[in-house]
Amino acid sequence: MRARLRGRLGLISAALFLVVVIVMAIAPWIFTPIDPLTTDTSQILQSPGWGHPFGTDQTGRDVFTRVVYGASYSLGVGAGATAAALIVGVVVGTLVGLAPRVVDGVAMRGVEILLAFPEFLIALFAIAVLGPGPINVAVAVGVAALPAYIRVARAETLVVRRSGYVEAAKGMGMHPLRVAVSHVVPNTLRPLGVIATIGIGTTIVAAAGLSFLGLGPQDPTPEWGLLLSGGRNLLGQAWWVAFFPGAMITLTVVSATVVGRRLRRAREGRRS
Amino acid sequence: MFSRPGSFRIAGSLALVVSAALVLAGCSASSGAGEKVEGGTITFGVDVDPVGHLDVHSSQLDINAILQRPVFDSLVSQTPDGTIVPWLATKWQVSDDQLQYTFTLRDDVTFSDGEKFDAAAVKANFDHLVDPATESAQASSLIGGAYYAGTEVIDPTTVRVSFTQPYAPFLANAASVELGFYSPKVLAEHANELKAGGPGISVGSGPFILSKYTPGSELVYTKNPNYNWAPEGATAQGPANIDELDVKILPESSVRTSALTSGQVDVIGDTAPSSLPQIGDGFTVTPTESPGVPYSLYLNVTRPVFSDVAVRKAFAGGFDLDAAVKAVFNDSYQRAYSILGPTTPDSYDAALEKSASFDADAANDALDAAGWSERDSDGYRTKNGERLSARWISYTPVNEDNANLANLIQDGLKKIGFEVVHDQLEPGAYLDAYLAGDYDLTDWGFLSADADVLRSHLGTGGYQNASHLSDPEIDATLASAVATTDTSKRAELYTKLQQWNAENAVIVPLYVPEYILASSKKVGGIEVDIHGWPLFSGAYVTK
Amino acid sequence: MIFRRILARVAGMLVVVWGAATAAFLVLKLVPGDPVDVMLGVSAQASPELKQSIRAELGLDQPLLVQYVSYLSRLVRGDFGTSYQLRLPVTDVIGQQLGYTLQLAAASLALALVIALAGAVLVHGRAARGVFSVLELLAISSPPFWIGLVLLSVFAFGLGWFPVAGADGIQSLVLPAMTIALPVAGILGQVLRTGLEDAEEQPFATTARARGAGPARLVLRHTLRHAAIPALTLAGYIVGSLLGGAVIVESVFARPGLGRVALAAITNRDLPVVMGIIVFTAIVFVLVNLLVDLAYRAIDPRIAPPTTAIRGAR
Amino acid sequence: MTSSREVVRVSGLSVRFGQAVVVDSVSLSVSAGECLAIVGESGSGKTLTAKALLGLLPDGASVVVDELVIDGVDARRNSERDWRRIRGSRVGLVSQDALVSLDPLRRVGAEVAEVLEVHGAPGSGERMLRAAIVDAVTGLLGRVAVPEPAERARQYPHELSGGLRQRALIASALAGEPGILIADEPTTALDVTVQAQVLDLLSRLRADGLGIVVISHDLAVVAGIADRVAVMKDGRIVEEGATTEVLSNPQHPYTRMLLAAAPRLPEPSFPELVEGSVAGGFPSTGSGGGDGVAPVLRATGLGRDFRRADGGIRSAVDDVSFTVRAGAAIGVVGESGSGKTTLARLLLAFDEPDRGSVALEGHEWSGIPERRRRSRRGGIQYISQDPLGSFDPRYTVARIVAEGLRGDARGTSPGGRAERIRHLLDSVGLDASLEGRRPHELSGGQRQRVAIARALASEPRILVCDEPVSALDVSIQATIIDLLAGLRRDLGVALVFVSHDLAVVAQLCDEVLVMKEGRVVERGSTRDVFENPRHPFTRALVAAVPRMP
Repeated sequence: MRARLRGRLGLISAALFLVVVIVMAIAPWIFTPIDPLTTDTSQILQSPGWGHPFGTDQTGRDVFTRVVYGASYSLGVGAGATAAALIVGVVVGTLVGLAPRVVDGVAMRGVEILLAFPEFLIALFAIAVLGPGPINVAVAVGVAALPAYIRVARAETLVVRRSGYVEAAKGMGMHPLRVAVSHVVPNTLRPLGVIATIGIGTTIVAAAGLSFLGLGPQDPTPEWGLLLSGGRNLLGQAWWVAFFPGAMITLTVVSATVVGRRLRRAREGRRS
Repeated sequence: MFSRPGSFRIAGSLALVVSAALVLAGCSASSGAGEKVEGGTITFGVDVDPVGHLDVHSSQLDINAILQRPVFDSLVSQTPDGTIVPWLATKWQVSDDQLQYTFTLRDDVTFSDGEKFDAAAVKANFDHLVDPATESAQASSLIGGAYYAGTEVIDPTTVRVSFTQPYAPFLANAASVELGFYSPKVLAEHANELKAGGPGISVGSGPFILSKYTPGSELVYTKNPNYNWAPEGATAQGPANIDELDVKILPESSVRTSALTSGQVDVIGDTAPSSLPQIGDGFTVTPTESPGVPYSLYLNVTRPVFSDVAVRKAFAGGFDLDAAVKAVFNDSYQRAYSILGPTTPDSYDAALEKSASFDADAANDALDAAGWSERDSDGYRTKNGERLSARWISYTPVNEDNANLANLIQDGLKKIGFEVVHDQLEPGAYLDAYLAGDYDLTDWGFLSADADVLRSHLGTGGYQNASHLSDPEIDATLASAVATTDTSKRAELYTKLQQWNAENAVIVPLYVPEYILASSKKVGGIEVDIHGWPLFSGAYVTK
Repeated sequence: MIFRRILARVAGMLVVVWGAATAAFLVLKLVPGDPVDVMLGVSAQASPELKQSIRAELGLDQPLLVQYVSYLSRLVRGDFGTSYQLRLPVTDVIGQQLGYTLQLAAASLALALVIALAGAVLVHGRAARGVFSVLELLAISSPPFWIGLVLLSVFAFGLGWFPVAGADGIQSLVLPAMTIALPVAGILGQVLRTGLEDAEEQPFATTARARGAGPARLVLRHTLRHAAIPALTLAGYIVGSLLGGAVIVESVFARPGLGRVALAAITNRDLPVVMGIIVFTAIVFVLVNLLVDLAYRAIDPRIAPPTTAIRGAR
Repeated sequence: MTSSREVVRVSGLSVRFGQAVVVDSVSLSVSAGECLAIVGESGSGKTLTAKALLGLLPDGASVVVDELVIDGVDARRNSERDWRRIRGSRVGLVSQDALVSLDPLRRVGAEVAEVLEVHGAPGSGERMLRAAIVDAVTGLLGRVAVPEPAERARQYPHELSGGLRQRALIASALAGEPGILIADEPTTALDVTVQAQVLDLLSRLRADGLGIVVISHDLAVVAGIADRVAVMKDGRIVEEGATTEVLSNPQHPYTRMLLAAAPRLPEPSFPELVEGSVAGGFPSTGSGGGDGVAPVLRATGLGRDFRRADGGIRSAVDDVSFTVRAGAAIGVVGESGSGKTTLARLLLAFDEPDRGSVALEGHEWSGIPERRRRSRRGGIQYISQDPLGSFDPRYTVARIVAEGLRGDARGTSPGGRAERIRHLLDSVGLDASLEGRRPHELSGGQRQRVAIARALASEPRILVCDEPVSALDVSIQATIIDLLAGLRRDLGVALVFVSHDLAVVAQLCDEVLVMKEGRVVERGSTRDVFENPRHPFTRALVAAVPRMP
């Protein structure tokens, strides 16, 4: 009973945190009256305190404000790239899953070749082709996530296609198109939606990683990976400049993972 | 070259003429606290891996100049006060028309692979560095670029270098490592491998021999036991004292700092000003102001926004540079007032100091007067519905201190209603924008030991003339300065140029970068040259 | 029969490598900008004639198909071309740095395995497992560069136990390896633990306990092998983490290695090196998948499971 | 029986999870050489009772017991360590399905040897040498009649047949020479002929002096082996006594209900033997509606081949012909792998035959494009063993049933549709209140009823049922069979009923096809075939069916 409450508590706080981050991304000004670019030479490297809950950076900018404003890019890339990868993945994966065996075989070889590479390296290679930049980072992490979605979408399509209920629908004389629309696609989307919730976290980390390496947005854009990178040379004297953006990424990803897992468990519980 | 926080020398790579004089036997950067020991090893932490840029004749990297100095000797040497002293050349003679330099060479010098140093070796090296196949930009411009006519062997110990026009910086440039000498055997046998470099390829006649190179990690130098041809007057004569010099590549400034404080390395270069408080008292810190053009903003006078001198001056005085420099550099670097650094030999105009100050009211008034009197919804000034906005392009990666400074400048100008859009472009995109002139301002600092550096920055068509200035009077002044070796005459001409810029605000100097060397008290005898770069031939470790 | 299977397997591996090489070739041909400009650096004001001669030398003036064929034939001979930036054969560039990255990867893998196994096998009880799973979640969710910076500031800057950078000896390996190992250990630990728990609920575990087998015997002789099967499917993901992590960790800890080479090659558009690394990675993954398959066969006598490793399981 | 030593004595055993009492004051005793059967349906607490005898209750279970003596050891205050000493050496466990009860990743020999490695030599407890263990394992496998025991010991469980696996599992339980063997549904996963052999083995072991506790849901299975039977319901033993007594004269109403629900097979007689197959002919199978009724379904020379892993061809269905007339019920029986399910799929045109053809309602049904079948599919419907899998997990009961409605019915007004759905649910005995539930919220019996309602929605002429009741408890099973029989009677729906369970077929069908390796080896009226089986395989099959006295 207690364990259940504790699990619930974790889930609730994770969901709440996600909501807060989403609001930050949409309306950062609710959280802070300050402009994220405003410098103040009299307030350099202030440690966290009343005026500046997360302290200030080398040009006296409020770290809290910058972290808040950073949510929009990180979350935007996370959600945007994941959504794009999801949509393309579902379309391609479902088509491949429904296609004749030859097409399926060839397509999956291709996807497997892509899957042979670590996601982060694919993103890096994509940057090598596209060149650095904030938009390109989003494209790169989306491309990197794509093969996994195609694969899962195809696998789910195959599972659903061979499932008892699709056979039952067929046995009732239902048209294949209607079977696809009313059974295959919705049931394929469900697990993918769950995976995507967790995938947002992966994408945020990957995008932040690229920014950290200097391949994404440039200073003074507030972006978590970049903020973190900006603080790396200050570790000895001003830990807060790097710490809070990093903590923010971690918490966001943890929250997305917790919520995603909970959704997955709900789904799997239903299945068995 | 793109590595130093203080001097962002993007355009150095675009150089036609750059002077970088080096100095041996400069000021001592360290004095050991204990008893001097024979032999031993000194470890030196640097910021950049010169991988792929190890050819002294073609490399444009500062780090290469620092790391190859122990291996390569030059004809002459320059002391920190600018005096040229004999090195591999015992004496030299300049013809009256100043078009021919005749050097008399030492006859006891050998390269570390046993080859003899002689006039043929000088010719082979100079021929190599101007050979288009070498793809040299830096060294070929140091030797005079288009002014260079050729080198001829008179006899084994006499060599003559000729020019098409008088070229005053040549002697100073001849002291640079870029005009140092490879063993002729290497040039003959390994010409294609010089850039990759390494033991057996980076072979010179210097006090140290490169014995191991692990890209990304370290370079190891062992002492040259036969070395006996140090520059005249140098404190360290004969072979080096230490047996080995280990160079560790540590790109993060915080990492370098704590590597020093934790004893992992003995000396670090390019120390970040912000980390000085961390280093503390137990260490020797040697900052050296860099000669050449300070870190500056170059306003493009061909663009509408900066074609008006009043706007330029309002721009220059519209933000609190003193506070910004202080905030970013923690009192380490000084704010710049002139387009030449105070340590640039025979040229600096100290009268300009404290001449300019931040005055928001004056800037506002000037902009109002210039017609930029309306404000838009974002608070920026407008004229005829056009926002007062300037596009600032920077070459990436932008080092952190400069990025912070840029933020402060942007934010300061925003307060007087002047928008600055800072586009940080990757090299290819930057170059496209730069060559197309599609920008209002850009930034860099330009390290040079000769004031002739201004010729490429202000002269019509100069490759570093980011301001697109074209003024016959300025061109004439620059031309007469490069054609004379009379130091007082040169100083007078360069002072005129510095004052002209102060009046016209074509270049907005921001701060004077420094090369900060920090070393442990366990080592001593390290000297620095005019750039502040360390020289290890006299260095020692203590008990 | 077996011979045919091996042949088919080798052919499959070659197809993957060929596919990666082809994809790399095609995609990098799309890279904007003239490779010769990249090669000379933005600085060089090379004459058009010089550029043309370099282009001819590199075969860049040939039709795409000719370039592709010669690229493949060179690959087959083990010639990956010459780095634009480093002026070294790509094989040398990779060869020089491979040792460092292998060292790092091996140390990370060992650490991750030890942590994951310890967490999965030794941590008992609901509360302890709960705490451990939260730690795992944190480790998985934290960006590796942040973990690296936190470890750096605590153990190197703060406590001074480990050097802050470099690649000298075991000491300098601890923090970088830990940075990569933590997230990997988190995922591996979760999969192992779930695998162990699932296996413990299987009838055969009950049977084994009914024979009087104690917990240690149960884990070592029975459930661990079962848990190893899902863990093996992570192999691809783990190797990915090791390589991807190397890019970031080598940058944070100023270590030499393939990750640094990759990053430099990408930022400098050093195409031969990028292609070399892509092909190299493909070879690594093909080999890893082969090893995983062999391991499957060694662990599970039943029908061989799918041949490709799954990743991104979180 | 009373003279023998008691090997298990339990009294007042209660097991609870939190507030829920799952085993309630159970007392039982078993002597050496005696077999006690604990019989009950799922959830009766029989398995937990068995596990309590091994100290293997799951986490969270709290146990209260007055007396717990296992093979002479008082186990009431046993720690986990104490239990470990007893398990394997004094009490052995045989559970259902050796494929998963033996560690699939270890060799059979290693599994059998484990007890010896843990406890040492039986009796002395001395550490055994490798060679001695190998010998002992071979001996044990031989004792449970595993042929070529030394070779089998080196194989993996999946490489053995189901019967051999179960024997190996028994051998592993016997290795420590325990006084008592707990057999939890030891034959449930086995084909009926193999089941008979395993039961035989257990009787032999009992005769050798082993005390055995058999847990089963099937009264018939335990009838032949158990000396005494304890019937459990809701955690309590509701009736206990000598097997013959309980079966012939049940006292408790629940026992009576169980006995009534269990389908029975008539006692066969074995007259003259007829060699060879009777397949291929086209005997009249018309019945029920008489000879004048047109066939609903006709299968002619059906064959379907699959490629084996080694590249060879296996005929899953070979030369099968039969006719189903309106309202008839045909059973298809056989052991696993006999081709029953493949046949069902061919009839449903989920799969195309390689040879032969199927005709539905007089028109060709196989070998035509799916789109030509689509509109006719409502005429033939399918009930599977796994109804849950046949439901879209997102759908409610009402929506699932609505999906089965024919096009014309779908087109009617929403009210009419709802009325029709309610009617359908009613006809399968489901309350309308279940309409809004989703499949996972239903019980097994309810799910099967929903599946039937959906099948009926298109007013089919014939239902193909593939093991529709195998996964259900016997009481539920009986109600579903009753339902199907009623539908056949009331609606005139023909049935093709595929099952491994001869008794169920005997109860429901009037004709039967016996399949073996894809071929029909015997056919005829159910009574004829089961009472006078002629083919040796049918005889073995019929003989192996456990019977109640």
